[in-house]
Amino acid sequence: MPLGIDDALPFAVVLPAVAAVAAVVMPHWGRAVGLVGGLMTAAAVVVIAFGNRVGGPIRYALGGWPAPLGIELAADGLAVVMLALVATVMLTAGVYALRYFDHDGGAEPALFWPLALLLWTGLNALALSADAFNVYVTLEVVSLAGVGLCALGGRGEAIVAALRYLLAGMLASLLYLLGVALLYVEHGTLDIATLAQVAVTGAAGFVAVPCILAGLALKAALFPLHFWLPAAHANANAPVSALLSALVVKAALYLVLRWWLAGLGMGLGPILVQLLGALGAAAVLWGSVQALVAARLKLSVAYSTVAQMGYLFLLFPLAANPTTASTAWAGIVYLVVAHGLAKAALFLASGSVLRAHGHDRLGELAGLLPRSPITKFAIGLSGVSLIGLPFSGGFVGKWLLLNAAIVSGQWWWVALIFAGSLLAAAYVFRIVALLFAQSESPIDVAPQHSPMLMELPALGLALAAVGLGFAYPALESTLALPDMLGDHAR
Amino acid sequence: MTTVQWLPLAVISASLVPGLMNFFLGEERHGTRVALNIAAAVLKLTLVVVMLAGVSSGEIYEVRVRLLPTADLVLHADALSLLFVTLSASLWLLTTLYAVAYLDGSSHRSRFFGFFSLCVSATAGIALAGNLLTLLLFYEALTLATYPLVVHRGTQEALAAGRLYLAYTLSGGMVLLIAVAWLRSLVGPLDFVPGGLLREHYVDATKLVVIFALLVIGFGVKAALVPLHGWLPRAMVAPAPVSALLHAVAVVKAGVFGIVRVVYDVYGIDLAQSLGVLGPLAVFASVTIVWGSVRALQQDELKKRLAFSTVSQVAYIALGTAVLGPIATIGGLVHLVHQGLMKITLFFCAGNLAETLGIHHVSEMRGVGRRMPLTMTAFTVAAFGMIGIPPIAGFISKWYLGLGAVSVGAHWVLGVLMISTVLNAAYFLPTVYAAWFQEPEDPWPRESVSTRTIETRWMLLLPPLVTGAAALAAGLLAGGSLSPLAWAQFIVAQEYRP
Amino acid sequence: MTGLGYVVVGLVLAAMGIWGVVVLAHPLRKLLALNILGSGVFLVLVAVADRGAGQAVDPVPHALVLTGLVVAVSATALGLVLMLRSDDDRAAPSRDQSDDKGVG
Amino acid sequence: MTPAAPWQAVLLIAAPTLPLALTLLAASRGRLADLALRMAPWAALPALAAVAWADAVEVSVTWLMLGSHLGLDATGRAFLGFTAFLWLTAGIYARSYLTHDPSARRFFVFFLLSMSGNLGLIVALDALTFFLFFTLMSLASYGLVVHERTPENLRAGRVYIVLAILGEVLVFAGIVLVVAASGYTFPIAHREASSLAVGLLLVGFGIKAGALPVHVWLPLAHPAAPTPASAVLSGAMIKAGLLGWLRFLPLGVVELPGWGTTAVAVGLLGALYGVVAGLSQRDPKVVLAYSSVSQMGYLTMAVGLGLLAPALWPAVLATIVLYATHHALAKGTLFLGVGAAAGPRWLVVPALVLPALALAGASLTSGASAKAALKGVFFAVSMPGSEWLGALFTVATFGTALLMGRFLVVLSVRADTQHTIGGMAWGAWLVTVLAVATAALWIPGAQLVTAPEALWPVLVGGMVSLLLWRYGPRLEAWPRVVRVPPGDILDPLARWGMPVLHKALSGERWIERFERRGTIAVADQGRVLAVAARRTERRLHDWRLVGIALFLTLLSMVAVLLWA
Amino acid sequence: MNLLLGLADLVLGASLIGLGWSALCTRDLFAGCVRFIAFGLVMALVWARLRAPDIALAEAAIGAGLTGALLLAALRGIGVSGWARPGEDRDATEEPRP
Repeated sequence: MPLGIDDALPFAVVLPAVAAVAAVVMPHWGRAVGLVGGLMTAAAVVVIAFGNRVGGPIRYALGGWPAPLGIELAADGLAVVMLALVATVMLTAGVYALRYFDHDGGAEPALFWPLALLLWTGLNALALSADAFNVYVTLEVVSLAGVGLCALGGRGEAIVAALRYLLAGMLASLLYLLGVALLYVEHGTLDIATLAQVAVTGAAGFVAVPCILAGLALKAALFPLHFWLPAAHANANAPVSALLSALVVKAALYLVLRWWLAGLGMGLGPILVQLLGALGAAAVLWGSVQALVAARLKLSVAYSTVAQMGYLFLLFPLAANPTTASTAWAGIVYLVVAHGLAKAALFLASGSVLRAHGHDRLGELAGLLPRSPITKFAIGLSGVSLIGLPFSGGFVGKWLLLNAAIVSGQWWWVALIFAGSLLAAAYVFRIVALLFAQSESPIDVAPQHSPMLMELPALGLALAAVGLGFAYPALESTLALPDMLGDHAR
Repeated sequence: MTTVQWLPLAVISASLVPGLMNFFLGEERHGTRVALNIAAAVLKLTLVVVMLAGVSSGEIYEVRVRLLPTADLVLHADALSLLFVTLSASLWLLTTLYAVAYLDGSSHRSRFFGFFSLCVSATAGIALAGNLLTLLLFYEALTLATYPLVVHRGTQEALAAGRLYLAYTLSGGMVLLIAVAWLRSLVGPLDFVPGGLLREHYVDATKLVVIFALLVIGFGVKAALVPLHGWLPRAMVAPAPVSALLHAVAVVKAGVFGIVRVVYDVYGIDLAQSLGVLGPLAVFASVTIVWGSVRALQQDELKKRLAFSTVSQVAYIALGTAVLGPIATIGGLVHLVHQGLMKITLFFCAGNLAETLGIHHVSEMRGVGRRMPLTMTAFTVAAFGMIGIPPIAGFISKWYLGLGAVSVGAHWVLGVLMISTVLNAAYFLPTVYAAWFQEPEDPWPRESVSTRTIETRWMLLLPPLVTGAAALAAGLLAGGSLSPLAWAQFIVAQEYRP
Repeated sequence: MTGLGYVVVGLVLAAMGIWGVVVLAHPLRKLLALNILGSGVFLVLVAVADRGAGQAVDPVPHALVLTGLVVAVSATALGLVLMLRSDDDRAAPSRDQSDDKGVG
Repeated sequence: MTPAAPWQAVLLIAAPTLPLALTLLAASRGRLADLALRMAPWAALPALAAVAWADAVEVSVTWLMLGSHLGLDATGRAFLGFTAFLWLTAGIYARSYLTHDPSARRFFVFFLLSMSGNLGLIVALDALTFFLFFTLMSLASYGLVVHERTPENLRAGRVYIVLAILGEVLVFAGIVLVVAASGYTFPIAHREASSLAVGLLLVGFGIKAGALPVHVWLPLAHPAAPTPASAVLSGAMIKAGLLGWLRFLPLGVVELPGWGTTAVAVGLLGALYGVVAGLSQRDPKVVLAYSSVSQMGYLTMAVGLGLLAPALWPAVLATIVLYATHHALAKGTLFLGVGAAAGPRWLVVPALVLPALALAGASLTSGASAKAALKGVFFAVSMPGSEWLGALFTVATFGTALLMGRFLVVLSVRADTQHTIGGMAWGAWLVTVLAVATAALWIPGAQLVTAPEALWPVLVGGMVSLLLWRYGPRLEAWPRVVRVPPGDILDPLARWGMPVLHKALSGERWIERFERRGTIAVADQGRVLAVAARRTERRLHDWRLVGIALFLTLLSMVAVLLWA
Repeated sequence: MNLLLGLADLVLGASLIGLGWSALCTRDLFAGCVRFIAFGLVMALVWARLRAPDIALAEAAIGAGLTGALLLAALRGIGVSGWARPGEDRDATEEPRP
């Protein structure tokens, strides 16, 4: 049987898994296995993206069993966007990690590649699954791989943070599972597309839907349930922080999008969508304030993730209005990608700073940031995208959300975007100002020079985040709402 | 007529590409950098001149790129664009020369010239923007490109000024963004149309008034309209070429250029008048004119005095825009160029005083005319121009403003001009007096350049002399066909075409 | 009827688990609580699968719970490892006070 | 007017531009500057030539400013005549007067600039060129006023520049209104000159013309300048204000009784007040300056008359031109004479009696002719109080004679002895004396007046002066009788006004204090808030709080769902 | 029969809740772990009662057995001295000392 484009779907899941196992088995070949496996996975993603572009949503039944019993994989526009984001960040962070762990004589933790590949497996599987329970399993795989990476080679704080991350993650998963179980009690199915339509019609739905939403909110670190995120992201190794902030939290959000897209959003009613939006707003404001007062660079960046995740919950109020649904939708997806790229870039660049100085206390970094313009540009450009200034992907996302808010007459969200952008500018420029500050100590502590392989990935991601600002026409068809509904909303 | 696409892009790239190249040029490659920047500036000026000739003969230059849903990135060269882009391109060349000499031997020059060029690119983008969204995009880009210049010195003071600058300009930018998004949601694409794009649409008047207010606030921040001007005097910590650029060419001009665009090409004069928004704008501008002058009078620090003077002078342009009728409009538009020439001269001269003799305060300027006669001659010409003394450029602006206001019955504007002239004289004449009529007392605060032949380095001296002469010529030869005034009349003839 | 009873028990266990995770301080207890929460959820699923005497058992929840058990034990194991590692770390106070604990 | 022939055009253009070009040369260094200085005294020659040969012609330069038009009409020709003459003699005089002055070059820079402005504004036919040269003259003559840099000079300069700028502003606004009403700058037309415009112009040019009460700079500034500069300031430049009125006011076009009456009243007041204030002065140049205030009062009255009675304007204009020419010559000669008195006083003081008589209006002099003409036009119109006019004129003539007597007395007691002048200067001065002596014969429109009423008040005034000098209180005691400080109302104004102004301008202090305090407060507040934010965030990291949050979130969602 | 089964269900349910509660709430961690193992065994019975023998086996092996073993091993690892203060509650975002 000749291989079709749809056969690429299982490959996208299986290849990283195989590579992960191989990396465990052959610890000395970890890098090679990781890179080769990564490249092959990326190739599969490219094929899927191509197929989606040419022929629309792709479906693949694992082992030949159709949906209700067997496991079905499907790649619609949203999935492709997610796969592409994951592949980009994974590969870049991987390249970065080549030098990150060893350039000052240290050794790469043996489990880095296996766990990263496992994470990739989980993320790809998550992106391609349409079944409420499979999604739970992939969510757990992602969580566990994430926790493992977080604890990797780290000392005290990182372990403590990882433990809390694990506990919170499990609690979230189980809450989600509880919701799914309750829905199953009522409706007897696990298909998201079906469940989302009927979720809030049955009695159990009144408890199940909040459980699902709360579980996902906890996983996505929505204020006030963000307590586990800053420490975990700030204390992990830089490439891991990038993966966690750019991808892992997005996994939960991806599920939110899936449920919403399948029709859950429409059933929630006007008050609940505003309530979720309000939590998002609180996250934007509080996360930004914390990023602004944080004493450490990576902590500030981590809080920025809390803030940026808040924007994504504006999906509920903004997309609930049919006239603005597609605009808001495109805006949210755009923000997901733009934030993923920019945040990964910022964490990678922070890692270079931290490596060069041995610490990342903002108060002591004035004028001592790396000499090379590459990292400076990476910090600056990713900051621009995070604030949402033109020309950058963040701007496009924000512009779309703003338009949705204005057209649907929800002026309070306009005010939020206004305040959020300014707060973002405040915390970003707090960091950027360090690039221009004069060294306070007369003795110029010559910082170690970061290797090119650490600087270029950061710059590459930052450039991608900015370049995304010009990519809207190219991505428009992929982001369009009807296409996204593709397979899952049968 | 054919539509030429490459030229607007080339004009922007002529500074953008060398700007980016600067960053990756080693700090020590001084000669290469100087050659690169000067060559780029000359190239850009050449391109602009080509475009100038083309536009005056009816050629159309336009590029359209899709960027967002129902919002294109449009670069379009019309007469108004050319007014601004010519100013920025020619002053960029001079400022580059000046900056080369001014920053001689200091650190971070690659960064400086890089952002300097980016700043000019953003300005060109603003000038050539063919719709409101494009204008907004480059407007924000300008904020980003100028921030590093403001904080260039990296001191605590500079960083604080940078923070303040960002706080103001980014807030303004967000206000603008909201206004643009709102307007777009009401009427669709926002391509500039002479006479106003809103002419074709029927929109609730209240909404239009609110949007107008938002737009003016957004642009008013950079234009430093009182009370949105707080950042400008503080931004004076930047090196002199930056101040020169900020005040004369890039930032404040971008703001006021935006206001001009909004009034003429978005709302249109008729609509703006019927909405009753021009009166408040004129009052806004007038308050700024007077307040800026009063504050300038109170400053002893030369650059701060000049900064507040900018606050006041730039509002003339807004005033000319807000006062109805073609004559006042000519006055406002031509002041865009005139103020640029005069203010850049003043900042060059202030920079020369600081760089050569360490003079930073008006009280230290005693007798400096004898030590640096050429610099102070240029300074005097520019200062007199600012006051509005004929035949220097500033007089022509004031003349048209006053005449335009009176011819539409707005006599009070004449009063504002009178008060402002008196105040201008009150804060400029003492500097001129001190320089020429007082005896030098002590040795200069810090005399660092000592040349036998001329008073300071020639690359510091030449730019102010050229701009000073240009300011004089722009007024003296205003009746000529190549003067800024003639161009402003050309623009106005298009805007007021029935 | 049996099923419904066990659903209730499952919910009570789940509630207890959530309560435990939140309120109990010791990480080990939190892990226990999470396991109890998981058991509660599984119980709900399996209780529904048992559609009463004479009717066929729904195989889907059984498959799910089996997977869930494996996931739960992996997570617990990871949690315990982390707990032990962080305890080691606490036992060495010098590391705690070292300047570079933000690193990595 | 007809377009000019090429050589006429050259003369017209050269009149203002030759001094300007010489200025640029003089400002340079080296031999060129020396050359320029040597040529400076003769810079007014093209203007004189233009008077002779460029009558009633016009040159247009469209690219200059907003289109420039130069030309000579009848009025302009007369003004250019006496102005160029005075500048020429003053220039020659100055060359010798400043021989030993190290900063002579600087003096000539400003001298030439002022000359360019003064000549240019006369040949300017359009509004903007007039304003351009008017401004040039106003600002450049500041350099003449403060030339000697003594504290008094500098104070005079300050007062001068403040009022000059004020004048500029008012004139600018007035011109804008005039041009806006007519729609073009050339020719200057008065179709519907508004009352506002007239008011602005009256005050604005009035400052230059030394009209009450904005004359205060004049008694300070005219004497402060070096003598040749005083001569042109008081003789020629003061007439620029007058010419401004003639050019821009709707004279002979519109009847403006309000402004007309005001101008007549102010002029009359000025004519009398100048005498009173001048009598108490101890400096000959200050006496002359007040005399100028007084004489310009007459001219102000005439302009007022023009506003009152448009029909009468041609006659009034002729009178004004005559009077202005006469005054320019006489006052210039008197001022130059102050410098000459440093030499043989026995010769100079008697020679000065001639212009003094002319100024007072004694028979056979140009003054008598001018005053007669003035009286003539005033009697031609009937207005309230015109029956008093004859008497008033007599009193004023008497006063002028008294003032001139006072001048001669003061001069013979305390002349300027610092500067001695050389042969060229003597020659120039003698030419002026001659010109004044014969003025009644050659000034166009002047007649030889022999009426006794033109003589006796002058004689009485002269006698009184002589008696006072011989038998009255000593010179130094005079001010105790009538004490008017130079600049009269300025002193109290400054004493009360300046502190208020300073207080107003020292606003900087509180604004900046406010800003600084604000910044500190914000920073403090920010730090407090940051600490609070971090503390709150740490609390949020407590599992129990998270539990409550989770519970509340769940509960609220359930509640909302149930409620909906 | 039904009554007996119902009684059994009641006992099983009650003991699940009781064991779970006491596993969480005993002061002694070791006792808590032991009770959790017991909880797992009861759970296995419940699975069996609910006609899910496969899960029952898995629960007995993994839930009670493996987890229990891991817990007890971990308890030994902590020793008696550890966890005087609950370490997980340490907030890893706190500022490091300068």
